Amino acid sequence: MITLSHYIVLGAILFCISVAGLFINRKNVIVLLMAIELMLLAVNINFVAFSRFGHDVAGQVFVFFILTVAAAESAIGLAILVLLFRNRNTVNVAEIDSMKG
Amino acid sequence: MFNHLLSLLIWLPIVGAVPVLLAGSSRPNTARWISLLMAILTFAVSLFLIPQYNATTGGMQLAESHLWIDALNVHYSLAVDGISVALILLTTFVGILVIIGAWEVIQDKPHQYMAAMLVLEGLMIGVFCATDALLFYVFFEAMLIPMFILIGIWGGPRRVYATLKFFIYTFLGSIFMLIGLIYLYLKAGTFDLHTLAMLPLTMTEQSWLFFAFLIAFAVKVPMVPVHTWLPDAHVEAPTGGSVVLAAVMLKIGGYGFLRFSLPIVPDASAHFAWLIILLSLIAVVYIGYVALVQEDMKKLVAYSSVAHMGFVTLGIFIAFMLARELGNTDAARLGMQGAMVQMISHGFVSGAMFSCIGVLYDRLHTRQIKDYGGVVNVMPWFGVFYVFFAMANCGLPGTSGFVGEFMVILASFSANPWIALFAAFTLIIGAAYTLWLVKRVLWGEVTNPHVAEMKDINARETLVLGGFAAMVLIVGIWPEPLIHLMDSSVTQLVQVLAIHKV
Amino acid sequence: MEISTSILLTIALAPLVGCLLAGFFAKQVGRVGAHSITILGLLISCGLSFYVLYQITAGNAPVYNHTIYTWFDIGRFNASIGFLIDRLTAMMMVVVTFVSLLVHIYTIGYMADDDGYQRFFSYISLFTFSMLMLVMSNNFLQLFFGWEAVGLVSYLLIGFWYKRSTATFASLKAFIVNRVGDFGFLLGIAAILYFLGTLDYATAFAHAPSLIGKTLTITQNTQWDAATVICILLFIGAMGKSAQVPLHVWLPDSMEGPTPISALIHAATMVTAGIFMVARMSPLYELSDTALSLVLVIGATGALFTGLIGIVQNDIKRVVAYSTLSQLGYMTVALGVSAYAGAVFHLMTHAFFKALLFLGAGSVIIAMHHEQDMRYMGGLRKYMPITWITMWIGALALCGVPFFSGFYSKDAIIEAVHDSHRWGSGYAYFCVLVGAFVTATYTFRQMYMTFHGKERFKVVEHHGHGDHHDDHHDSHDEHGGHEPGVLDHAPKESPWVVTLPLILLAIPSLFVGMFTVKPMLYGNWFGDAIYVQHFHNVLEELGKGFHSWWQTGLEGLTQLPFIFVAIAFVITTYIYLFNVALADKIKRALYPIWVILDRKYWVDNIYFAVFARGGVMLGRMFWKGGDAAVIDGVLIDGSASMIQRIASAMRRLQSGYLYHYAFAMILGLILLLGGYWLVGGH
Amino acid sequence: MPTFNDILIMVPEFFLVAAACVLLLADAFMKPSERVYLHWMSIAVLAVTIYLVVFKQTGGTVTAFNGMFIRDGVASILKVFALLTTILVFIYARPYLQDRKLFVGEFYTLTIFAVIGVMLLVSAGNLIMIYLGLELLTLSSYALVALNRDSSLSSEAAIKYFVLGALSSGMLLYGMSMVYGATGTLSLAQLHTAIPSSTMPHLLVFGLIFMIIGIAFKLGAAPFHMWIPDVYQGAPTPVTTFIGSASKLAAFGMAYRLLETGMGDLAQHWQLMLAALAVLSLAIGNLVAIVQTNIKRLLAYSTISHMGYLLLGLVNATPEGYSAAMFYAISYALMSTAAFGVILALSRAGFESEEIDDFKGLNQRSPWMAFLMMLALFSLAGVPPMFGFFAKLLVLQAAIHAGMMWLAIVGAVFAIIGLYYYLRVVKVMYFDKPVEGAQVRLQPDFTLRVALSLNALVLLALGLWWGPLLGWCKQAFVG
Amino acid sequence: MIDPQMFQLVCFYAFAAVTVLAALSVITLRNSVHAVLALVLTFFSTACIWMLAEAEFLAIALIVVYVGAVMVLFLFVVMMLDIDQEKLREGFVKYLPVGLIVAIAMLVEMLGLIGVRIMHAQTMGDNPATAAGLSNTAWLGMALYSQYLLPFEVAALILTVGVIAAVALTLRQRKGVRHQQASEQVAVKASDRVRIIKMAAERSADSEPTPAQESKP
Repeated sequence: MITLSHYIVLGAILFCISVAGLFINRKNVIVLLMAIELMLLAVNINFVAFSRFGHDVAGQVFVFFILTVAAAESAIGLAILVLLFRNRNTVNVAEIDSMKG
Repeated sequence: MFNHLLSLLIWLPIVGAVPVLLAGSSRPNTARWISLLMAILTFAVSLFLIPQYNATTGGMQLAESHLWIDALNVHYSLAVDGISVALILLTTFVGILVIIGAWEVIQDKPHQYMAAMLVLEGLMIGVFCATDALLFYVFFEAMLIPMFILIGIWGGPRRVYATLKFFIYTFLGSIFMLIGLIYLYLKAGTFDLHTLAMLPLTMTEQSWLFFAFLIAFAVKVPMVPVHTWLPDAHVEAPTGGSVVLAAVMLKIGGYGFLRFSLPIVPDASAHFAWLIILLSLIAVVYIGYVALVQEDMKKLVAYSSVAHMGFVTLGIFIAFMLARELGNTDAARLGMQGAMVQMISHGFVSGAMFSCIGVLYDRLHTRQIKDYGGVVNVMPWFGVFYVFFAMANCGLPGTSGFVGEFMVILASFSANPWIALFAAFTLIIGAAYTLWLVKRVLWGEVTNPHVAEMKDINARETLVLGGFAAMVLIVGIWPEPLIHLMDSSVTQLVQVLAIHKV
Repeated sequence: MEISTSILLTIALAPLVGCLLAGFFAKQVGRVGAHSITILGLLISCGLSFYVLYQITAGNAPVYNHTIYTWFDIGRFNASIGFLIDRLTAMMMVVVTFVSLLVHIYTIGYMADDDGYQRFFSYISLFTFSMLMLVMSNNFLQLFFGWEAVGLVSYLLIGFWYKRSTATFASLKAFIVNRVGDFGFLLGIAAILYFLGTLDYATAFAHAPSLIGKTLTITQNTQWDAATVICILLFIGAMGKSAQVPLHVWLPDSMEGPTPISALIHAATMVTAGIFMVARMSPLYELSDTALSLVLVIGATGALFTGLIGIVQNDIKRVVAYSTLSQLGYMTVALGVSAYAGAVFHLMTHAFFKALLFLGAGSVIIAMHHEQDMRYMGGLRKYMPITWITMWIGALALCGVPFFSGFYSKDAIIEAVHDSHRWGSGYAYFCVLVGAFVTATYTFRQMYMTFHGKERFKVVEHHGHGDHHDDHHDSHDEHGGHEPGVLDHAPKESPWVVTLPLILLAIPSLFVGMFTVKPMLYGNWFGDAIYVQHFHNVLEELGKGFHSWWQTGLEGLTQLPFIFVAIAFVITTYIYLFNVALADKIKRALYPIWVILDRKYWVDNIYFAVFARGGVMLGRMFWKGGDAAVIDGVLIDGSASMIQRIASAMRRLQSGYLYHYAFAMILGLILLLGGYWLVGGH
Repeated sequence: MPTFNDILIMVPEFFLVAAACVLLLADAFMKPSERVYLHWMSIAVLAVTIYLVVFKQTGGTVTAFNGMFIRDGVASILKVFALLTTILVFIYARPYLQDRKLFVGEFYTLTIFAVIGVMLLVSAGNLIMIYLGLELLTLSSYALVALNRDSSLSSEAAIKYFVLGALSSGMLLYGMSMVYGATGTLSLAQLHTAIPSSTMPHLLVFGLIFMIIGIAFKLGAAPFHMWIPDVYQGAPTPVTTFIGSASKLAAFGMAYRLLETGMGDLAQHWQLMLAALAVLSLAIGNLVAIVQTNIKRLLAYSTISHMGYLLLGLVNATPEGYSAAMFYAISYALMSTAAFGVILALSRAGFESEEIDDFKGLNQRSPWMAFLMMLALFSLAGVPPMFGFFAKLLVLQAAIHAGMMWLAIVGAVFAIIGLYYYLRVVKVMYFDKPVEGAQVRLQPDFTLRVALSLNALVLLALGLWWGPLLGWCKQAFVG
Repeated sequence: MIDPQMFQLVCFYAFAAVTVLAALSVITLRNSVHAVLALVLTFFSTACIWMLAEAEFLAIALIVVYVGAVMVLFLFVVMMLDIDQEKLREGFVKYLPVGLIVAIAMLVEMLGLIGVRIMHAQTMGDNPATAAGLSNTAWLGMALYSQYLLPFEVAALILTVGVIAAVALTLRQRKGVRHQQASEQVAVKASDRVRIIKMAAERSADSEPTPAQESKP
């Protein structure tokens, strides 16, 4: 029988994978964007599960909004990425360090 | 006018700074005259304090109070007692001399200099008037800004280091006091000093608060070992800055002890009086030796200031020993009164000493003692003043420098002869460093060809030095009016400090 | 008839007015104006002093004790400025103003060529004012005021020739050593205030008996007798001012000042302030045998050992200076045996003859073109007869030759010591007795070397060196260029302004003892001004054997002191008039002793090394080690630089790399989670 | 169902949305030379919105759209100051943008959208609204940061901001999901009532931790501050100004909504966490600022430290503490607009005026600007009688009142260290000689100078008379 | 017979395994295109898991919106940016241990704090939508357009901002491409087009026109 914990554990694992992706990845900014998508996915799994197991619609509504916002967010993120690439000719995370200290 | 005399005194110079600033660098003379006018006006107004203040009854008078921040129950409340009146008069008097002293000396942006001086004067008067702790704190801290600027812009080569050190040092001290004040506020629901004085506090609370106040005022006084900002600040400050710093600003430390440590945490103050007394004696002896070997005139006088201010703290805290442990309230009054007179006197004497050094500096552009020698050959009149102030600095009777030290030593002997012994050591070491300075600067043959070209003091400088000299002499020969002015206030303070809160 | 306050004020203030006028309006009043004004002031002052003395002795005026104005008034403590005029004061006033007047006059001649002419008059008038304030005071505060003020003027006058580094050094030394004394003095005053609750003489003395049995807690287990503490502390002040061992070192150096002030300040008046003070405090001192014994021993030591140094000095003024030290020792000894009147009497006679000697020496110095070394003098007698004669009078008075004023005072002291039973009086008696021999030795040596024997100077006529006079006071350095002992022209007698004071001083030096010995020493002339407890009133004992000045003088011729003087006379006469080479032989024979004396027992060197050098070293250690290294270096700049270092290290955390930033956030998350897990979670 | 009344409650927001759309359209039909009208229109729109917020609303707390929107005193005050600082940003920005060919309509519309985000965020009554308001604000901000498309620093800042911002909102959402799971509701009001009876208290705190990270990120509290320096430096200065002012007000609003309106009962948990964050922020912000040479970066670190102080107020978790924190947020917003305003006033085409050395000898060249900057800096440093001092006073008081004396002392100690770097800038302006040949021409724009002067002088004026403002802040939390 | 619940569980584990593996590949694959495709796979399997929770609308939306739009956009960008794929994965292994430790530590903490055991007791129960007599979509829609109307509007705003931002950031007037500017065309004046220059009969050497500015920055 599927229980709430199945979903939540899956969400937690996905969350940790995305987090690991954020800082293990040292080369490609696009992967960072994807890791963020993964993280939102983990959140969404949580919401869907809580909504379903708690018999409450709000969680699924929230997921709906998260999907919407995530779409807009990706658009802006990719736009920034394109800008960055135009200016720097690289998307290498290790090279984006002209501001520090 | 008399209802708002204190407000007038505070705001007159501050507001007066605006036209001075507006006169701008293009019309320096206008700026100078306006600022002089303002300073004289402020002094004139402050003279009204003498008839208006009833010295026989003592207590806080000429009070005005307006709700300032109702959400915090903070009041804009002002009042003065005899001690404040004396210090205000000192401030306004020095204010004039400083403006005159800077007349031709400050050529770079004189309007800003004068404006900063006026603002500083107003703020200092504010400190002496405030009876609300927060208001006091605001004035206390705000003072730093003009002083910071004064040292920083018109100072010597290491002015930046000095002024930063000055600002941060002082700020460091006072921020802890702020925490103490907040604590008190949370207990009492008000910043009113009188209410705070009535507030019952346990010994632990008092001890913490005592140290919070101590660090604030000890830095300001300054006491050993937090005195090292002073020599640097003095050396680098322009003459006027040094004069104000030494003459008035340091007094605020001593004044703070009276207004805060003493009434609010009397038991802790009494309990830790030994510490302050010890530090004061260290200031006298240790700093005396340090002053002896200074190679820079200003540094020497700065160190001597530290030593002299040691008498102020000594006098204040010896009163605790006398009034509490020995029940000798008369001697406590004597000591406290001595401390107060010492504050006023040091204001004149150190101000005068720094003015003298300023006179020399303006001519030779060095403060190193070794660059001088035989100055009296070319500047006899200057020599007269210099020797006179030097004598005042080493506490010669007949000058104001003697009065306070004398009284404090007398009082401290009643507390403990050993304390008096160390305190009286200033007679020797003070004479040694001051007169050795005089010997190296004034006496001897002219060896430095530049010294030979120096001109004697002009009328403006004579006016400044003469002003100081007159006060030094008057207070020295007849201190009774000054003492009478402060006596009932001091008596009340002594009564207050004898009250046990625990 | 009560003495009027205005007279007293005039006495005190007339010199001050003169001082201010001569000082601040030097250019306007000119040289003549300066000396006229100040001398006028002094004349008024001196005249009125004589009047006061007359009123108080003959006119039976009551003791004047009034406050002029209140200085401070705090609770039961108050201090004021006021005058106490009794016989002691009146006598001192006369001595001070009279000697001062003469010195003023003398100065006209002595300082004739000096640039600082007006300044000098201003100073000495100021001194007179200060000294009058000191002696006329009716309270400790004013006493201290005068005490320090004369110190100031002394400082200014020793360093009068401020271009000379030796002079400025001497002035500094004098002031600081005096300050050491004042340090004790001030504490003494504090102790009086503490124990007696007043600064007023009359009240204090009235309450003095209450001191008996009172103690001062020094440490937990140590209690000191109150009166002893007070008296010793006050005496420390006297030691400074009256140049008692071990605070005597400033006085010989003070001879760097112009000779008139050596006479006035460092012989006649200021240095005796300590003696005066102790005499004035006699009601207190009488309460402490311990303190008096200390006074006695110190005085005796000074009387003998500083006198010994005088024997080896070649500088004419220094001989007199050491003699002053020695004589001050005598006075102190007198105080120590409770013979206050004897001390004051000697003070007075000494004032005259020592001022005379100094002024005489000054006259010689003028003649010698500011050469002070006696080795280049000799045979001056024929050039300057008035100086010669008057100085001999002074010298004989100093030696205590019967019938001279010094005899009466000094003999009384020696007798008093002899009769005293105080602890230390045996030692003191030995000292003063030997001291009489020593005194005679150096005095006659000085007289012979100066006025008798061969001329040891050469006169070389120079021309066209008119400027020489203008800076001739820069003696040592300036004369370094000249051959020592070479004069431009023959020495000649000084002008009348110089010789007149000599004569006027010679008169009292010769006669004052005869006429005043009876009342002052034995006649209880001082009345209540001096208080001696009956059981050690040695003078009273001596007084029983006193009949007349004549008889005493005759008796003196047969007594031990005079015998010593006579021996000394014989020896010195032989050596310096007939066998000068013997002096050198003796010197070689007793070389170690000569070195000790020549080096003044190394006291100066030790002081300089320990206190001056040591102080500077200590200061430097405190400064560099304490302030600069520890407080500023470690605490202030150290913490600042530490913060800077931490900041620099921390800024490296901001690496610029996104993954580090993300990692920081994750780390924060982990820590928050972990923290909660540990604290509140499970 | 929503009624007309719901719309009435939200009139300012709706007005602003409508106006933003109008501006957007108008921009499309405007010649570049006419864009200055857009500028004035934007300012007018914001001014009208302030008017609507202040005058067209009844007092008290009301909700709209089924509790999605809360209008109360807190929200109104924050909105007013957010709008006000935005107006200032617009005024300060124009010459800067014109000089750099950045004077485009998008700047105005995006900023106004961001302000709408701020307004929604501070009025949010539901976790969804918080998320959406936050995203509206941050998405606009990302774009604004990257607005200078040809600047490599700008795009670097934008990507850093974006990635970290997304990460933080991911965490915030994760926390929200947990809180939702523990209570079964997204409404803040219901959350408040549900929390005490929750069957999964640990899950709640777990979610709370993630949400705090979201808040801390938005505030810029350490260790979630890493974006601040780079974004402040890289973004066009007007955008930095906006992020440093209105955005911080929003962050405070968000913190208040989440922590108090929603999770007030968990205060005992979040107090300690906030205290830890506060200490870390104070330390990092004040220490690292010392070694900065770029003034924008310096102000960035100063922001971090200021957020530490703001947290001292929040730590108190009583109306008094919140009012202190809000007071602090407002004071900080005004101070930072003034400081950045001076930077903007001194910059010109090809010269950013963002190195500290660019301020050398400013007092010689432009005493008035130097004076204004000094006012701002002393206020930031918390020196009386400047406004910033009283803000610090209040938060220190709040911390002490909360029984965290140690925290107040830490705050005090770091205030001293902080003082140093502000003074360093004053020192450069007043005590150093101007660099040879460095002719700083002031922006001649009159409105800028007037607005900037007013802004800086207000820091002094409010320092002398800050009672009413504090009164409003207190009332907002009590009423 | 297969227990439907058991079957669901098996399905869940299968999809979950695919999800996790795909997610891991997203962050580990060298090739960005492969990573995007792995992400697509993650979304797919997650959608299936949502299906198991009877959240049909969101499952479909996830595929339509994410796989259909967002991921395509990602792919587009990845393809558009000419990235040197080989360089991009260097040094990956070096940081892997640290990353793993941190990630695992975090997972342990999270799972520890979440309280998996309590949740384990919670079963799915009835579908709330069905209980309300509605399909999942209708159930969601009812809430969205009534209770959550305001957020819905705000979401629209956010999308607008997304558009504006994307356009503002990436749209650029390329050089050499001619555009019509309607506003400029309307506002044109004769003087802009034709300039009448008075010329002297002779021209001196110094009145030579300065060369026009080459290019705008």
